[in-house]
Amino acid sequence: MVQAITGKVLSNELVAPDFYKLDVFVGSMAEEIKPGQFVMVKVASGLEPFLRRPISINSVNIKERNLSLIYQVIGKGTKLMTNIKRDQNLEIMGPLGQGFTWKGTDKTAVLVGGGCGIAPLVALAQELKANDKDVYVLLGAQTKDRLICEREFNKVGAKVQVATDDGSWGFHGFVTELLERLLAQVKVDQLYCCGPLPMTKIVTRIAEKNSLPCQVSLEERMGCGIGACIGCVCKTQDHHGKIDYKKVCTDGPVFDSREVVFDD
Amino acid sequence: MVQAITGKVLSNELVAPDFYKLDVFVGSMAEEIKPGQFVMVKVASGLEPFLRRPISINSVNIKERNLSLIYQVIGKGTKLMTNIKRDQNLEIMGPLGQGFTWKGTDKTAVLVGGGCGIAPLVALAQELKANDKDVYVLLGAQTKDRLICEREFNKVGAKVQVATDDGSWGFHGFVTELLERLLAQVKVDQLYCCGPLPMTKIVTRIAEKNSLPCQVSLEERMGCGIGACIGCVCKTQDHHGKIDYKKVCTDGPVFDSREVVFDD
Amino acid sequence: MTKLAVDIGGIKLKNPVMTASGTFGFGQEYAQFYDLSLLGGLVVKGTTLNPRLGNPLPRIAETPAGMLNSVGLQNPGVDYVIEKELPWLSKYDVSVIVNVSGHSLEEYGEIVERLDRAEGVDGVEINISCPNVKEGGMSFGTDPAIAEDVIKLVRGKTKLPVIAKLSPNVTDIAEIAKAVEAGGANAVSLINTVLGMAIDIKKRRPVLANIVGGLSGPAIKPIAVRMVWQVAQAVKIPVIGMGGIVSVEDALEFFLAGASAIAVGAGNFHNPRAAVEIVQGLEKWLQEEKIEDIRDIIGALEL
Amino acid sequence: MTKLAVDIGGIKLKNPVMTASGTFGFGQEYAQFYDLSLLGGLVVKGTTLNPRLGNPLPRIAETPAGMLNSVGLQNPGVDYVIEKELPWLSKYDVSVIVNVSGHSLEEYGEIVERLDRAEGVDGVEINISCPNVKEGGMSFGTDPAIAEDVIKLVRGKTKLPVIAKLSPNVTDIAEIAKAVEAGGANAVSLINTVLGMAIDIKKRRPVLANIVGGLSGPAIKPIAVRMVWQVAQAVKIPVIGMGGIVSVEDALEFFLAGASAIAVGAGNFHNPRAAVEIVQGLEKWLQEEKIEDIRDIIGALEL
Ligand SMILES: Cc1cc2nc3c(=O)[nH]c(=O)nc-3n(C[C@H](O)[C@H](O)[C@H](O)COP(=O)(O)OP(=O)(O)OC[C@H]3O[C@@H](n4cnc5c(N)ncnc54)[C@H](O)[C@@H]3O)c2cc1C
Ligand SMILES: Cc1cc2nc3c(=O)[nH]c(=O)nc-3n(C[C@H](O)[C@H](O)[C@H](O)COP(=O)(O)OP(=O)(O)OC[C@H]3O[C@@H](n4cnc5c(N)ncnc54)[C@H](O)[C@@H]3O)c2cc1C
Ligand SMILES: Cc1cc2nc3c(=O)[nH]c(=O)nc-3n(C[C@H](O)[C@H](O)[C@H](O)COP(=O)(O)O)c2cc1C
Ligand SMILES: Cc1cc2nc3c(=O)[nH]c(=O)nc-3n(C[C@H](O)[C@H](O)[C@H](O)COP(=O)(O)O)c2cc1C
Ligand code: FES
Ligand code: FES
Repeated sequence: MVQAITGKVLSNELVAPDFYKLDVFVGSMAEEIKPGQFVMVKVASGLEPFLRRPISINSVNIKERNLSLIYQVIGKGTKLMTNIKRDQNLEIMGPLGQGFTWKGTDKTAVLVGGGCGIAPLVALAQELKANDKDVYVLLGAQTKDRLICEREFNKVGAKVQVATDDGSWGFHGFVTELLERLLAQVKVDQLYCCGPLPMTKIVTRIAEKNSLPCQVSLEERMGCGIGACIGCVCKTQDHHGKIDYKKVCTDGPVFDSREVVFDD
Repeated sequence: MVQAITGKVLSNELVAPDFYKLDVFVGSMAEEIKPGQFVMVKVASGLEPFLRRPISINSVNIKERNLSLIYQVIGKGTKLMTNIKRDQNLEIMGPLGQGFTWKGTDKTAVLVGGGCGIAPLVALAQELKANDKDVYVLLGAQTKDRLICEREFNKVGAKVQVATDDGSWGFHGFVTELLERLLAQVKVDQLYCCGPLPMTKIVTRIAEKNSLPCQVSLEERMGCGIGACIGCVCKTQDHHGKIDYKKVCTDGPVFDSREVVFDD
Repeated sequence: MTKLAVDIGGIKLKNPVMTASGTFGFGQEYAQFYDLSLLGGLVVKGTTLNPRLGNPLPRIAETPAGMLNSVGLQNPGVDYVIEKELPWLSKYDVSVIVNVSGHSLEEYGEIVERLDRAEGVDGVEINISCPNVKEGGMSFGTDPAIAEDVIKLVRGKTKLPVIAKLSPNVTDIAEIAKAVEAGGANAVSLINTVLGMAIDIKKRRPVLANIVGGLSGPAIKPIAVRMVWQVAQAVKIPVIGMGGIVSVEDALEFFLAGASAIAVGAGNFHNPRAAVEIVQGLEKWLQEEKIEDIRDIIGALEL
Repeated sequence: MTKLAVDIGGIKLKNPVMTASGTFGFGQEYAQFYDLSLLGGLVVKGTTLNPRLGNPLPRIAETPAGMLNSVGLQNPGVDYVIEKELPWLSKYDVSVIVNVSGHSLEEYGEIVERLDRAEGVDGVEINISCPNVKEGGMSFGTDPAIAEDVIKLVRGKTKLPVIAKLSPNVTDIAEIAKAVEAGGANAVSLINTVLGMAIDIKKRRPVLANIVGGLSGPAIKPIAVRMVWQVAQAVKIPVIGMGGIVSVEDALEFFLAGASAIAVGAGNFHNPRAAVEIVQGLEKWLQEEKIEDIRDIIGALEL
C-alpha cells in the first residue's frame, strides 16, 4: 500500500561528482517495495519547491526498514536535497508505480543502465540473483568517476561491464555497443533498461531487432505521483496500434518497450 | 554607508520564551551603527519568504566587528530565523534608518521599552552612559521569563525598573505607570520609547503632558527598507499641522513623538 | 460540537472542504491516504462527451510557489465515468460533483443530460474556464453573454444543482458571476487556473508542449482571494473558493472573503493529506475561537 | 565583446536591464549599493501632476513567492521631480524614464508636456494600469479604446519616446497592446501588478488598509512571461518585460518570449543588487553560449 510518511534520514552523502546517496528509515514502507518502484520526496519544508520529486528506489534493507535513493543534482530540487541532514525528518510517499517483473522461466537477464538510471537496477539485480537468474549488467557513464553502483552489482554476483564516453574506465564508447556485442554471444531471455531517453530508444531498437522482451523505465514530469493529475503520461499503443496516454506514475514507470511510442 | 553584505553567524540562541539572540560578524558595517538603527535580514535562502525582515540592532561589538539582534518569533519569517545556524552565511543589509539622538545638554534620559522593543534600547543605554548621562530604563514584559536584556542594562549602569503584566517580577502593572511615577520624582530631559504601539501612544501622551521631548521608534511593514518603495510610511505633521507620510525606514524608525500622528 | 455543514446551492456538504477538479482523479488515488468520507465534497476530473487524450507532453512545469499544467482534459468520457468511476465512489459519504467540459453548447447539454440520469452525482460543475483546450473551454467563460447561455442551457437539462466554474483570466470576474447567476447557476466556483507560461532557457523552448498552461498553487492565492471577495459581493448564490489553498489558514482567508466552501487543488500534490488536514484544522480553529458554526465566519471580513 | 545595447522605440539602452517603476525610488537609494551607470535604464516612481499622499497603512503584504502593495502613487508631483530628483540622476550614464499617472486624459497630457520641456528625461512610461488608485488608473488600461486615446493624446504632446505600461488584469492583453500601438506608442511595458488581496485571519481584516493591492514578485512570473509572449506576437513595437524577475535565468525567459528589455521590480527588495547582478549574469551567459548580440535571443523561442 502506498504510504505518505515522515521518514528519518540516516545519511546523505556524495558518492560521485553530482551524485548523492540518501538513506532513510521508512518503517513498514520498506516491506512492500519492488525493484523499479519510486518515491516522491518533499525536498524542503515550506512552499518552495512546491512539488515533490520522483526518485527511484536504489535498494532496500528490509531488516533495518530503510531504503536508499541515489540522486543526481540537476536543478533546484535536487540541489536542495543536498542540504538534507542526518536525523532530519523527510516527507516521503511510496512505494509508487509498477516495478520490473520477471518470469520463472527466464534464465538470463541483461540490465542496461546509464547515468542516474543505474540506481534502481541495483534492487533489480539483487532480486534477480535471489531468484537464481544469470544477470549481466551493462553500465554507461560519462567518465569513470561519474559511474555509480559498480561495486554493488559486483557484490550481488552480477557480470558487470562498463562503458565510458571518454574511455576512462571499461569500454570506450556507448553502453549500447556493449549490449549488441553481448547479445551476439549470449542467449538472453529478458532485457531491462533505465537511463537517458536516447539510450532507452536505442536499447528498445536492439531488443526489437533481436526479438527480445525489454522492460524500460521512463521519466516524466509529475504533479501528484499517484495517478490523480494525469500530468505524467507517455504515449503508448496496444497490439492493434491503438494510441493511448498511460500514466508513468501508476501504469509505469516500467513499461514493456513494445508498448511505448517514442516520438522524435 | 548602507551595505548589503553576507555576514557570518556566530550564534543564534534562545534567550527567553520565543526570543532569540542572533550574533553576526558583519565586518566594517559594525563601525557605522548608531543606536536605534536596524538591518534587513534575508531569513532563508531561495524565494520564500520573499521579503527581508527588519530587525533592530540590539548592540554592537566594534572591536570584534559583530552585532547582536534580538528577535521575537511572530510568524513565518521569524520562525525560519530560528533555523539559522552558527557559521552560516547571512545576507544582511544595514545599518538602516535614523537612530536615536541626544543633546550635549541632556543630563537625564528615560528609556521605556516593551516586548521586543527593548532590544534596541540596549545600544542606546550604552551610548548614553558613554556620554555620561543619567539613564533610567523602564521595561515592560508579560511575565518575568519573557523579559529580555535586564542584565545588559544593569551592566552599563542604568537604573532599571521592571513592570510585568502578571506581577511575576518588579512592578505589577504597566510600564507606563512606572514612567508616570518616575516623572513625578526625577527631572528628566529626554524620553525614548520603543515597544508595542499602544504603549508608544501612552508614552507619547505622558511626554506631552509633561512637556518632555520624546523619541519613539516605530514599526511598519517594509518592502525595500531603504526608502525606495514608499511602503512603510507613517502619518506625520509639521509645526503648521501639515500632514505628510514619512518613511519609517529612512526618515525613521525613530521619530520625534510630536511629529507622529497616531490614528486610532 | 461545532457545526461544519454548509449548503451549496442545494448540495449539502457535511463540511465545507472539497477537492478541486483535475487534481484528485476520481478519488481512488487519495483513498490510499485517508477515508474520503472525511471530506465534504469531491469534484472529479473534467469530463467530456467522448474520451479525450489530452495534450502532448510535458504537461507539468513547476513555478515559484506553484505549478503550470496543460493536461487538457484527458478523460475517458462521460459514459465511462458514469459506469466505471462513480459507482466506486458511492460507498463513501461524500458529495460527488462532476466537472463538465464541452466543445459546444450542445455538448455541455448532452453531458449534463446523461449525468442527470446517472447514479451517484450530487451536482455538476460547469467548466467554462479551462485554459487548456483550444476550441471552447476558456472562451465560454470570458464573455458574460456566452457564459449565461451555457448555464441557462444546462440548467434546463437537469434537476441537479449547477455550479459555474469561473475563469480568472478576465477583466471583470464579478460581471461573469452575475451573468451565470442570471443564467440560473446555483453556485459559482472560482478560480480556475491563471493562464501562464514557463520557458526552458537551456532548450529555448516552452517547458510545456502546449506552450501555455494553467497556473495554480499558492502563487495565485492572492488573486483567488481577491476574486472570491469581489464575486461574493456581487452575487447572492454561494461561492466555492479555491486557488492555492494548502493549509487551514489559507482556507480561512477564503471563508472570510465570502466563500461558503473551499476546494484544495494543487495543494493535494504538495501534501497528499492537505484536504483532510484542513478539515481537522478547521474544527480545531473553530473550537479555539469558540465559533459554533462555520457559517459565522463566511464573509465575516471586517473592513 | 558581446553586444548588449538595445533600442526601445528610440530610447537607447546600453544594456537591456532596467528597474521597474515604484520599486527603485528615484535611484538614489540603490546608488548606495552599486554604480547606477551599470544599468541600461531606470524608471522612476509613478509621477502625478500634483503631489500625492498615497494610500493608508499598511501598504505591504507578503504572499507566497511575492508581495502585495497598495502604495497608491505617493509622490511629490511632476514639478518637484523635474527640479529636485532628475538633476541628481543626470550624472549617471543611464537612460531615465519617468512613469506617468493621471486622473484624466488632460492630466496625462499636462504631465507629459512638462516632462517634454524638462532636462534629463529619456522617455515617458504611461501608466494606464495602476491598480492602486480609485479614479482612473487601471480603468484606462482595461478598455482598448480609452487606452488608445490616452496614448494618442500624450503622443501628441512630446517628442520623447512613449512607452505604454499595460495592465495584466484584462481578458485579452494583446488587444490592448494593439490599441496603444495604434495610438502611437513607441514601446509597451508589461506587466504591471496583478490585483490581489490578503487577509489577516487573526484580525479578520484585509492585511492592506486599501483592501486590495497589486501582486508582484516571482509568483506572477508565469503570467508575465505568457503575456509578454502574447504581446510580442501581436505588435511590432518593442516590448519591455517584467514581473517576478530576480535572476538572469528569469530575465532570459522574458528575452526568449520576445522582450527587448526587462525590468526588475520587487526583485530589488529581495536582493538589492538583483538588477546589476542580472547585467553581469547576462554578459557571462552570452559569452558562455557564444552569442554575440543580445538581440539574437530576443523572441528566439522555438516552438
Ligand atoms: C519515476 C522516476 C524515477 C526517477 N528516479 C531518479 C533517480 O533514482 N535518481 C535521479 O537522480 N533522478 C531520478 N529521476 C529524475 C528526477 O526526478 C529529476 O532529476 C528531478 O525531479 C529533477 O528535479 P530538480 O528540481 O533538480 O530539477 P528542475 O529541472 O529544477 O525541476 C523542475 C521540475 O521538473 C521536474 N523534472 C525535471 N527533470 C525531471 C526528470 N528527468 N524526470 C521527472 N521530472 C523531472 C522536477 O521534478 C520538477 O517538478 C526520476 C524520475 C522519475 C519520473
Ligand atoms: C524598524 C523595525 C525594527 C524592528 N526590530 C525588531 C527587533 O529588534 N526584534 C523583533 O523581534 N522584531 C523587530 N521588528 C518587528 C519584526 O520586523 C517583525 O516581527 C517581523 O518582520 C515579523 O516577521 P514574521 O515573518 O515572523 O511575521 P509575519 O507576520 O509572517 O510577516 C509577514 C510580513 O509582515 C511583516 N511584519 C509583520 N509584523 C511586522 C512588524 N511588527 N513590523 C514590521 N513588519 C512586520 C514581515 O516583515 C513580513 O513582511 C522590527 C520592525 C521594524 C519595522
Ligand atoms: C493538474 C490540474 C488539472 C486540472 N484540471 C481541471 C479540470 O479538468 N477542470 C477544472 O474545472 N479545473 C481543473 N483544474 C483547476 C483546479 O480545479 C483549480 O481550479 C485550480 O488549480 C486552482 O486551485 P489550486 O491552486 O488549489 O490548484 C486543474 C488543475 C490542475 C493543477
Ligand atoms: C511597491 C511597488 C510600487 C509600484 N509602483 C508603481 C508605479 O508607481 N507605477 C507603475 O507603473 N508601476 C508600479 N509598480 C509595478 C512595477 O513597476 C512592476 O510593473 C510590477 O511590480 C511587476 O514587476 P515585479 O514582479 O518585478 O515587481 C509598483 C510595484 C511595486 C512592488
Ligand atoms: S503524476 Fe499525476 S498522474 Fe502521474
Ligand atoms: S520599506 Fe520601502 S520605503 Fe520604507
